[in-house]
Amino acid sequence: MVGTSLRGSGPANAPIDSLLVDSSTQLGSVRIPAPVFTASGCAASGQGLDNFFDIAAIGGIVTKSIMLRARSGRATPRMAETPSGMLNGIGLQGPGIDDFLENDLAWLQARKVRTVVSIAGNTVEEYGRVARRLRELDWLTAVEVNISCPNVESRGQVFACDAAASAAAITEVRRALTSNTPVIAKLTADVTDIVGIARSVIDAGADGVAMINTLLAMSIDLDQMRPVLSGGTGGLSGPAIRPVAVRAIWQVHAEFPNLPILGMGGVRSGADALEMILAGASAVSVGTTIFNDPSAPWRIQRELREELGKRGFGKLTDAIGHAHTVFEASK
Amino acid sequence: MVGTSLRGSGPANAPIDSLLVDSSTQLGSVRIPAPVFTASGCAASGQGLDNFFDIAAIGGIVTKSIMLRARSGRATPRMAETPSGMLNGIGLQGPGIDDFLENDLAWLQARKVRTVVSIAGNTVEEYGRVARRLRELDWLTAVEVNISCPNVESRGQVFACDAAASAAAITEVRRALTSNTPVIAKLTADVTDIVGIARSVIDAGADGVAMINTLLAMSIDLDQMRPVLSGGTGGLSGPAIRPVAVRAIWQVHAEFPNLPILGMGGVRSGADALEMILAGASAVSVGTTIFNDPSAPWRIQRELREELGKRGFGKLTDAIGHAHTVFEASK
Amino acid sequence: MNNNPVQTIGKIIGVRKTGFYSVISIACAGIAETARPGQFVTVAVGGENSSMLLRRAFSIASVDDRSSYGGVIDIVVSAEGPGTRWLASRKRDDSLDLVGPLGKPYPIPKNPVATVLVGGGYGAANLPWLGKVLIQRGCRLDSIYGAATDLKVYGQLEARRIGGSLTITTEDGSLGTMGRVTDVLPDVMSKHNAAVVYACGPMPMLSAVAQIAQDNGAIAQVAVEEAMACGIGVCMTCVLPIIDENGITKMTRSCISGPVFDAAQVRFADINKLPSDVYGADAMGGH
Amino acid sequence: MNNNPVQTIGKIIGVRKTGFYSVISIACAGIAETARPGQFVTVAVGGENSSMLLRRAFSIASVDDRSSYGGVIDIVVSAEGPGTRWLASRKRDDSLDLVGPLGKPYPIPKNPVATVLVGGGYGAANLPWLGKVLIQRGCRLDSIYGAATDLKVYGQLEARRIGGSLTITTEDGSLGTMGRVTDVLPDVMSKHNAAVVYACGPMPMLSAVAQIAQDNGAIAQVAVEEAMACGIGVCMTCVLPIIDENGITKMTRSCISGPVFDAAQVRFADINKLPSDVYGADAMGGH
Ligand SMILES: Cc1cc2nc3c(=O)[nH]c(=O)nc-3n(C[C@H](O)[C@H](O)[C@H](O)COP(=O)(O)OP(=O)(O)OC[C@H]3O[C@@H](n4cnc5c(N)ncnc54)[C@H](O)[C@@H]3O)c2cc1C
Ligand SMILES: Cc1cc2nc3c(=O)[nH]c(=O)nc-3n(C[C@H](O)[C@H](O)[C@H](O)COP(=O)(O)OP(=O)(O)OC[C@H]3O[C@@H](n4cnc5c(N)ncnc54)[C@H](O)[C@@H]3O)c2cc1C
Ligand SMILES: Cc1cc2nc3c(=O)[nH]c(=O)nc-3n(C[C@H](O)[C@H](O)[C@H](O)COP(=O)(O)O)c2cc1C
Ligand SMILES: Cc1cc2nc3c(=O)[nH]c(=O)nc-3n(C[C@H](O)[C@H](O)[C@H](O)COP(=O)(O)O)c2cc1C
Ligand code: FES
Ligand code: FES
Repeated sequence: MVGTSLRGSGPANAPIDSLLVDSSTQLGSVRIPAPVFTASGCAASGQGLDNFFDIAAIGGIVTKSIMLRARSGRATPRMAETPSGMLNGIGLQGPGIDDFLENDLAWLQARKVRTVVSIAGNTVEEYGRVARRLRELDWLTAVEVNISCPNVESRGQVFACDAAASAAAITEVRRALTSNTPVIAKLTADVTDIVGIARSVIDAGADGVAMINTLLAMSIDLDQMRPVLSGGTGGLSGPAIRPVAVRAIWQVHAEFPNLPILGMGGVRSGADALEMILAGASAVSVGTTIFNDPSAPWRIQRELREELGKRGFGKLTDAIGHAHTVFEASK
Repeated sequence: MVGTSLRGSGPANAPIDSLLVDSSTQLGSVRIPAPVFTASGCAASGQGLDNFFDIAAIGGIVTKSIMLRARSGRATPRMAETPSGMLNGIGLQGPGIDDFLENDLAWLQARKVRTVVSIAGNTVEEYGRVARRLRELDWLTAVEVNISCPNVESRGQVFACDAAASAAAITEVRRALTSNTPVIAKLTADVTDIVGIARSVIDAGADGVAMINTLLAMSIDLDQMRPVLSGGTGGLSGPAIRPVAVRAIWQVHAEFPNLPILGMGGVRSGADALEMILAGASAVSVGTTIFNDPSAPWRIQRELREELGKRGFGKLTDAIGHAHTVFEASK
Repeated sequence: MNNNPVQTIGKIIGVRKTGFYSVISIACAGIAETARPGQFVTVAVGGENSSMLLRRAFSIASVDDRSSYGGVIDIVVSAEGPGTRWLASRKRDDSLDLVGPLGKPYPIPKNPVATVLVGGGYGAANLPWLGKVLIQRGCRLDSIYGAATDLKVYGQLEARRIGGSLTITTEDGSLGTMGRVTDVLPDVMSKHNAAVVYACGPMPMLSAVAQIAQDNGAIAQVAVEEAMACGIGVCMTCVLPIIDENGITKMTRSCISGPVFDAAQVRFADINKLPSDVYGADAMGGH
Repeated sequence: MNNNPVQTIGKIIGVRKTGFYSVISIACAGIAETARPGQFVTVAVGGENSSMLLRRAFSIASVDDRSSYGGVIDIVVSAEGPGTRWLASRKRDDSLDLVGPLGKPYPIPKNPVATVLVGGGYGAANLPWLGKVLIQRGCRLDSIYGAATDLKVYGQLEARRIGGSLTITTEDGSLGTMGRVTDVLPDVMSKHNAAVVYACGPMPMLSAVAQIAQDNGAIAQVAVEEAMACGIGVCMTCVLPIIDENGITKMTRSCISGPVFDAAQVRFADINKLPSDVYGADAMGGH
């Protein structure tokens, strides 16, 4: 195994005061002053977190995936705790795009919060229709496309599980938006070949990818002797899945070293965030950890700067994918 | 949500003394007196555990996957701890089938331990060659086929990730063994459609399936700034992945209700074992938990009997897949 | 948000057993000062390397904002599962990571009307404090606390300290009247013509209380207990079908719009269901 | 297995700090009675709902099988990561889930030869006990314990109690000779013509000790420390390239064939590598 000596070839070795670390990052052409986002569905539209830290001071809020129409979401129970993780089956409860624009998005704009709007659809066309409602909003940081939705035109097969369907949704969204708005495709690791899915969305015009979404999973209520979640299966998130997320980021970065990756899945500390950045992420999103610690995005952002500084990284961007360099050199 | 009242339609409601619970099970045509096995690779060939409990008193030992030739395994480090899980990259270290027959298997037979031999191969032909060496051993409980191996004839694509390759390996093994020896195909959840893979191995002659194998994952060493495991990626196991395993068992049982399923992935207690049985497993294997608690297979077997008794199940086999019945009735 | 919750590291200044429950007193700046009856806190459980990620919710049973420790709150913990067992085994001087005060408090009547408090098990935890406030407002107070068995009845002592009548029920008859709180509720209500019933306890109890209150022309304010992942309104796990002012039923977050609801707004029969007339249910075809 | 380990719930009867380390004394039936120097125990960490699944390994520092508590063992814990920090914060009367004794002990010379003990940091934990056994066998004993700095030198007191000479080294010169244990080893060895060197500490130290022993025609017995998932020979994570009696290098489990090895068998330069001449390396093309 390779010792730290190899680091001489990378960034400087000497520790740097964390206050001097430049932790701004790039998502494609867009410069982001801070590297930690909230994960979609884990911060609603940010209001609930503003009590705990200044939500304008993190990378940004990624809003809960919004669809064309208002959705009630699923019946309860909607969640279960699992070892170092949780399972959810919310069913994309939300007010629909119009109400969202009028209320949530207006609030975020007024509050001057960097905002990534996550959108979803039941059909390719619906992705396009939702995206078009965002076309004029040039203040948005990006649009994240949640393609982990059942495609009603394809017997409920999840878009993100099929390269062609993923590409179709992204093409439609890309077309609906101006080129000023970066499009980030959100991938699931519930596939045989995540690199193949990444390739298809890049070809379709995605400016970056976000990963990973929750893993399809289930818990059974041993008293009721039926699945805990009303819908049966749900999505597994939290630190339990972090090693799967790191692997997915690693594989996609290995294939597409210049692709901006928004890494997520179980980030709980600055060290976890650094792990994803070394694997190839340009920024990270924090989801489930918020439920454990509502101040987490802010705390993790501070810890990440410290972790970078300790390792002599003066700039976050120097650390992106750095583990690949070290690993290659050790072969 | 459905209350316990619905259970009236299933087994008796009144609790039963755990000593009176019949926890024998069936793996296809084979009756197994006890329902808990060790998971392949987590008990070597059983010797190390015999200090902690009577290894002849559990369902059986599933031996570490054996290949044709002796294998050194990978360089170290070979493991990392992760939240409620661990990552391993052993690389199927083993003595090769001949040495294994002469030493490990002879010991197991002399010790009168129910034994499932796990086999692996680099090519379809190699699966057949290893299986043929087991053909005369009619005392074996079953042969488990670890198809989570890179297929050297298909650019290293893992057999279990491809329906046709999986089927080819199982066909070869089925042909190599007599019909007295059940063939269990071990599936991975690292696929888009595990039901499709299950179908292909059933069609190829598998008598049952074991699932799930570890999830492909990675941890990064933040001091060395490279993957912890010498091989980069490795396999994630332990309670962290249990919800994924339960989901996989659920899906496959829903499609093939009569298919014997050996459930595994993070089983740590009798309650966890029951969860898999309610989802559709006929028996369970305990892997990573052994490292935490070497007496676990024995303990879990006892706890499972208690959990069954508490819920009024006089026979384990009545509980197999029971959560499907309750769930359907609630719709 | 209807208030400004804080996240803070509290210090346990005392743990005492009362029957089946553990009452934990926690010095925690910023919570006791603004909390009102009906609000709750969430607590991180299991320590630094816990496999349990989700915070556990507990009613604020009482506050003391003039203690020598600074603000102090009491919570009443029923050790049922791994998280509550961990909490119940904490000791004096241990630290706890708290968020609160959360949720909407019980509304207090403007006029001094007759009120009844109904508590099931540890649901009674937040009622004595509420009772104190009601009495300060000049309300007539009758309390009914019940449980399956005597050890699970909370609040006897606390209720007596506050005043008003107290009726205890246990299902096994081991203490007070044998039966359920709802068996005695109609009589207690009619005796002083109660205008408001406040209830906290299991959902079936709340549902029955709601019905009785309605039958008696009274208002019921119920504090519900839904599984909550975040407690701060960001996750959407804790919803209930609640009828809004326009008569539309919405899946409403009980952590920020509750936990206290006017019982008339709660569709008890439809909890854990998705009736087709719920706002947005028609869009749920896909998933 | 070369012995019969047991799994048992031990009870902590004392925790004491010594410099950077915590010495934990544990009453645990079935381990103290059969353990010998060089063997180790594994401990489950983090309690009932821990996210840490893997047991942590610790040398048995000493045993007392005639204490009033029944068998007692001492372990010396260096709090480095989450598991060891948890352990170091345990208190008297806490329980610990233990497995042991595990591994092969240090081989004891049949004849009373001159021996040297070399310990790096907490690696010195198991050496005083070994020294006691060697002195009982009539061996000449010289001990060298070192660390980066004074607080990390373990065993000063214990070594003095046992007898023989003691040399301390610290890299920063804060205690004893400034430098490393291997700086003073050649002199110590030659003074009494040492026949066997026993060493425990970081791998680079063991490698250097092995070289010095070889240069001086002595045998070195080294206790290695590889990351172990199971500690009982069932998982294959803890392997080292070890040369067997036929000159063939095999990936050998350090938990059951070690942790003590004859240093001449250990291919130090090839640790964390897979040299092509290792038995079975040729079959590793696939994966
Ligand atoms: C607003 C509110 C106030 C509460 N007040 C009190 C109180 O004063 N005293 C008290 O003892 N308990 C109270 N509870 C219930 C308490 O939060 C649960 O008993 C506790 O979360 C169970 O955790 P566990 O680890 O013991 O059980 P587990 O079953 O292991 O919990 C697993 C998951 O399910 C959730 N969960 C399980 N049971 C409940 C439940 N009954 N209600 C809500 N979530 C649950 C947990 O929060 C956790 O996320 C309150 C709950 C809510 C929502
Ligand atoms: C045979 C043997 C004897 C040991 N004797 C002692 C002793 O007497 N005193 C003492 O303080 N320590 C001893 N150690 C090292 C001790 O086991 C590790 O320091 C400890 O496992 C680290 O756990 P952690 O949770 O603090 O660190 P983490 O880094 O969180 O551990 C994560 C994982 O890596 C493994 N690991 C990390 N560091 C080491 C290490 N240095 N050696 C082996 N595994 C490691 C852990 O076991 C765990 O599985 C011994 C190790 C072995 C193998
Ligand atoms: C309660 C909950 C709701 C979620 N809702 C969404 C969503 O609406 N859209 C989306 O793309 N991902 C959603 N996710 C997935 C997260 O954004 C994230 O990808 C995943 O949880 C992994 O990150 P984490 O482990 O940090 O939570 C949700 C996750 C949780 C736990
Ligand atoms: C150290 C280790 C080695 C393993 N080796 C094998 C193997 O040789 N063959 C195999 O089919 N599965 C192997 N597995 C996978 C397990 O058999 C099991 O499928 C997986 O670990 C999930 O179960 P668990 O969470 O109970 O460990 C191994 C797992 C571990 C942790
Ligand atoms: S608990 Fe998260 S929204 Fe209510
Ligand atoms: S630690 Fe498992 S074989 Fe050595």
